Amino acid sequence: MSLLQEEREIILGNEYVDTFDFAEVEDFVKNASKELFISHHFKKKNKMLVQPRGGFPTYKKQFALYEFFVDANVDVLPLTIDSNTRLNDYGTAKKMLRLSEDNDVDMLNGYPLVNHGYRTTRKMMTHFNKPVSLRHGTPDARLLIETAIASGIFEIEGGPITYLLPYSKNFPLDKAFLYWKYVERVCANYSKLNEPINRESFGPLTATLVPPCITIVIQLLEMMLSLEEGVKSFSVSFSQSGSMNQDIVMGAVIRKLSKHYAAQIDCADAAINLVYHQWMGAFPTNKDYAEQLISISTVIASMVGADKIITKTREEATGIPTKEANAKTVANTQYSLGILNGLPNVVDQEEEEILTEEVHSIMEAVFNDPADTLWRKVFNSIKNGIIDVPFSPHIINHNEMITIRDAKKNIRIIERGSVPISDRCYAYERAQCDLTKDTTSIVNDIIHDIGIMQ
Amino acid sequence: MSLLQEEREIILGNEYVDTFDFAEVEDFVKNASKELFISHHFKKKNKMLVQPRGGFPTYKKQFALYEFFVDANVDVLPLTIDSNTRLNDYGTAKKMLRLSEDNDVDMLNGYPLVNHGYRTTRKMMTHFNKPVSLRHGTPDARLLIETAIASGIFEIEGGPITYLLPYSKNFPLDKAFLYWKYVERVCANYSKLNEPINRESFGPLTATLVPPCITIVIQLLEMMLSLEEGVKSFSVSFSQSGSMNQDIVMGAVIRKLSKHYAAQIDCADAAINLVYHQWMGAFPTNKDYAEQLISISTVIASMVGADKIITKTREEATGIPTKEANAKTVANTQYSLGILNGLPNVVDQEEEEILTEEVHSIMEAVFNDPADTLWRKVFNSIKNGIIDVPFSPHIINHNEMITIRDAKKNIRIIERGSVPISDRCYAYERAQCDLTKDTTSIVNDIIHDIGIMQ
Amino acid sequence: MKVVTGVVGNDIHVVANRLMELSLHARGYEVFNLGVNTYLEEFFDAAVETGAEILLISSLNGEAEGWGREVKQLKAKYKYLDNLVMMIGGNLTVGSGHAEDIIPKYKNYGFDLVCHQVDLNTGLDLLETFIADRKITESNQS
Amino acid sequence: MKVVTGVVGNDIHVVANRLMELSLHARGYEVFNLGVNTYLEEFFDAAVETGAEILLISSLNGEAEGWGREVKQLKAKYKYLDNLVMMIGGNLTVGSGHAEDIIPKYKNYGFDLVCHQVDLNTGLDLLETFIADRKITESNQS
Ligand code: B12
Ligand code: B12
Repeated sequence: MSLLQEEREIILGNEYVDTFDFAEVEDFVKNASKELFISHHFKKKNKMLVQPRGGFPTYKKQFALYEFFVDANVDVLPLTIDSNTRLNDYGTAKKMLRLSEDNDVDMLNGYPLVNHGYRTTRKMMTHFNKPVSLRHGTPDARLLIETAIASGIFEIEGGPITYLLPYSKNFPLDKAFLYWKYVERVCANYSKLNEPINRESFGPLTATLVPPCITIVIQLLEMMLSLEEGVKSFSVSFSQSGSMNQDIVMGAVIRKLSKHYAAQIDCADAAINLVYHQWMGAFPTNKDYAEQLISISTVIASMVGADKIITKTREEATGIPTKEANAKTVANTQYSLGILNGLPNVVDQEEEEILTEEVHSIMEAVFNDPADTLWRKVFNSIKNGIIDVPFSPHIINHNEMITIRDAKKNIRIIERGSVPISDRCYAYERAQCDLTKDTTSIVNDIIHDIGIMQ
Repeated sequence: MSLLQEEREIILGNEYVDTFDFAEVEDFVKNASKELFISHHFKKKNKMLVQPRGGFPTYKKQFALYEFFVDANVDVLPLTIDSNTRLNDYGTAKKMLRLSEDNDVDMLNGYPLVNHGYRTTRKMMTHFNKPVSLRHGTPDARLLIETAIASGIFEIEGGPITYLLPYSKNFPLDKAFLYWKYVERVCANYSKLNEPINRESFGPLTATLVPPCITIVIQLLEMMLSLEEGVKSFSVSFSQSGSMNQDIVMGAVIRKLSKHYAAQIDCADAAINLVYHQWMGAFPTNKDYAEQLISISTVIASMVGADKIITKTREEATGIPTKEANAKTVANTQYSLGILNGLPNVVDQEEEEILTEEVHSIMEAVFNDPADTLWRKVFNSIKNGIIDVPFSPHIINHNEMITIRDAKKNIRIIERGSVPISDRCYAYERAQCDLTKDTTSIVNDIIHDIGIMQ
Repeated sequence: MKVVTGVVGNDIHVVANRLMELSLHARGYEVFNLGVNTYLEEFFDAAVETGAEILLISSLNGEAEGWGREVKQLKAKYKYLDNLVMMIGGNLTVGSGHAEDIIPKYKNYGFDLVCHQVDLNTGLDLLETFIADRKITESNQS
Repeated sequence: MKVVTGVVGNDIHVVANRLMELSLHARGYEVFNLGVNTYLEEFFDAAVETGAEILLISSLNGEAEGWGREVKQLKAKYKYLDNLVMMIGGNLTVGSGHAEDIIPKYKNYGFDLVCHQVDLNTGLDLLETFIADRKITESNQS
């Protein structure tokens, strides 16, 4: 038995798992309907796929949510996991699930997948026969992903960096890399049986003034760590930045460079998709304005030429959205995509060139780290600030880089910290901003820029 | 006394006018607040001006509508005139106004300006102290415009072609030219006293599959007819076509050519503004979808770089909008304009070149007409089909031109009728479409294309 | 079958009218389209002149409510129109109204079929069912 | 004046917390920011260690409702905290709630000032008024 299989058996021997039948699951995946695989839809569809967000504790409520989404003509269903499960606290999740079922009130902020188990969950997934995307935020997602795939969920979001730096203060980063290595391998193995399992990185990060070069570097690195393990279908992603042009440039560069770096590790055969998140930062509390913001996100996603869009709702600023509000966004987004025609092809060569150079510089610095494996190089690069994510709450993050918006609302780097972008690029970034202002006004600008869509 | 002044005195001696005090009106215009002049706002503003549509019969209701608009942060107030006044039937308008006032029910589909009179209406206009735009659709607007300017309304929409071909079946076109000549002269004369009165042409026409070259030619001709008479501030306009790229191209070409043709008649000193109408064709009955359409219009207006946008409401398909719905669009549009940043500069040289050539060809044919004055040349050109407006209900219109949408939803000419576009341009237009289909499918395509936003 | 159609009153919304002509042709009717801006007399005159069995009126800008009141009185002046099928469609009120209120009102004005904000083809399907039903009733009665 | 601040529980929404630090500094406070992911004990420990007069807690992801219940009991274990001004703000419930329901609940948990979905600066203005009022009351009583 392989080492991986030994580890799998330990993981799946968990007391909260009701005997995991490896052979049966393999068989299920082998014969599963192609419709369940988002990788299959990416191949054959000629329109942007629309995916909302959403997870409720009970089977019944999740089922009802899916019915709403299907009525709204959804392309990809979401399964958002509750925060206890994310922290591997299946005991609390079990207790809260029971309370939710008995009292018809939501005691969890998502679907406790491990407690429901794959035998139950699979019924829902095969019933709707649509691709499902797993949204969690878990550093140790080993058991969760095994359960997801056994349930018929063939897209897994996340990664060791993107699910850690924005979501955690103390979880050890090196452990996260190892746990995700397991996930990649499991996905890679199952991918051999039918259509590939799709992995997706979480590009929005903290959704707050993250400069394009940092987003792209992290997308590329998580892609490489995944393809290295044999994954054959991967989605890079990012969220609306606040400047239409910056989004278009980011889309062009990430599309080009993901092909480039995939080829560099001999993985040019993998399918790389581009996912765009509607505005992920602070939302306006006025719900009508929130809808404007959401429609504009859709227009930009079309200009970017994304393969999938992940939606928000008019209730984002207030709290967890109702299923009605959630489904409404899906229907609206589909309608908008239908009437968005004659989109111009926009190319901004100067911006593309600067951004490409920045990404290459950082990637090179990562590769030049003396460690033996890619994940260790990346770990060291985060630790020593070569990669620095603004507004990350994690203790390992440097927080030395400072970004503000220029007059056109592009995110620009005004303090590079230890991030090794060239002097030329650094000068270009700073030249776009008015730095003659005093510190107080710059701080006020930053405060304003955070809430740019309010 | 000049001939014009003689004519004015006859017009204003109308039994429905309560003694028109020429000297007092002149004095009022001379000393009027700059804020009332949209031409002044065009000069100083650095954002797109937002203007809704709307008119109610009674003073009270119109006042209440304006209060809503001001709360929603409007830039330009509309005054839409009822259809009796448009047909110069002031008697019926008077009766219906009395009924509306007495029974608190709307018996008119707009504000009967002549019956209210300038002394009353001016109170409202100076109270709000915002620029007001007169929207009517009247072929003989002489009395209406005199009353409007005396009331403090310093933007006048319309023109002999754009307020006739889409709005009338039988009204004589030659008379319309002469009545509008009067309007232009009155506007020109008042323009000497303070900031200029702004004239605006109605570019949407029938809002149904009108090809860009026809729209632009008509805009340019109405502009020239106006500038010829001494008008110093003019707005050309067009409405969302259904293809983002076609709108951007149209904006670029109309901006360039309006300067060109203004200079050709030695009127380069006049200010030319660009106005964009949110989708003017058939609206979706689903009000949420209508809102998506409206937001997308706003994005496109920003890409086009319009100086003013005229809005629609979520209730367009159902009937005349409530003041709440109307104000909501204004607030939403203002919010959207605020968050639309980093807009790319799009240039499509090939399309611009084709469209420019088409416009020049038609303009040249108009100028080559042997008649002695521009208005007679234009009259003849409409009569003999050199200018042909699809879906015009007017008997003089040729209705020989046939347009459909190509795969990107650009409006293309597949039958040019007597419109003298060159063989090269005609071939280009047709080459974008699939004309191998049988007639039934092409007719079905046209039916579908009319309701493209549904 | 012969059909007279057009848009009533001062209404100049011509698009549906153009489609109407196409659809009626496609369904095999002989069409006399009077276009937009057509007054009631003109409709009835045309029905008499052509010997049409069906009169299809459109109204989009809300005017029909005003004209509707005069239908019965005017039609009574004509001979030979007793069997004319009378149908109206479009936006049948100013502002937004409800079909429940609008349909009885127009039936009272003398219309056999009333389609407020109903799609053209749905409306024409209704018309065909109506005509088929009437034929059966007539043959039963004879 | 000394202020201890941070985000309670497993909540990692850090943006408001960074702004909080800036705003408090700008208003002249001496700030001890514990950052996100801070448990109740850590807050009270810090208040004791620093001798802070004010404790400002943020919660964004809805967790506060769970933690709030333990505040009174826990605080009772500490000496010297009787005069500590206790304030909480952010999103104080899971899903969307109404301030009328939320404020009394949190007052009951032992908070002097409760700001559900209230802007930072508005909240800090309230705090200053509260402190000024308390000073007047105290000097009147002495
Ligand atoms: C395009 C348009 C215009 C163009 C018209 C160009 C032209 N000459 O045709 C312009 C800009 C010139 C215009 C002018 C005006 N318009 Co207009 N216009 C529209 C708009 C946006 C689309 C109409 C259209 O072409 N639809 C496409 C066709 C295919 O659909 P349709 O007309 O709805 O017809 C369908 C059905 O009704 C049905 N149908 C129609 N007839 C019949 C008959 C039968 C028997 C059956 C079964 C079915 C049927 O079949 C069609 C296909 O399904 C509508 C709003 C909307 N619907 O989105 C307003 C609208 C019709 N207009 C309106 C108004 C008020 C006007 C104006 C009076 C004033 C103004 N605000 O400018 C002037 C009219 C002047 C006049 N004398 O009539 C109002 C009417 C309000 C009401 N009924 O309460 C509307 C609803 C807009 C609004 N919300 O205010 N308009
Ligand atoms: C950005 C964001 C994220 C980023 C956070 C990055 C980071 N590390 O900071 C990411 C994407 C990682 C994220 C993750 C999650 N998020 Co989040 N997130 C947001 C979002 C969009 C903006 C938050 C923000 O930065 N606002 C900007 C700051 C400046 O504003 P603020 O935080 O609202 O604070 C203002 C006021 O509240 C006030 N204030 C704050 N504290 C205090 C204290 C006092 C004393 C006073 C007076 C005032 C005050 O001052 C600030 C300025 O006015 C909000 C929704 C929104 N508001 O638009 C959701 C939101 C807060 N998140 C939510 C949730 C549920 C989560 C997740 C649990 C699950 C998920 N769906 O992914 C995880 C959280 C994991 C965890 N353990 O907490 C929910 C909370 C729901 C609820 N309360 O019912 C929200 C409301 C979204 C939603 N509608 O579902 N999120």
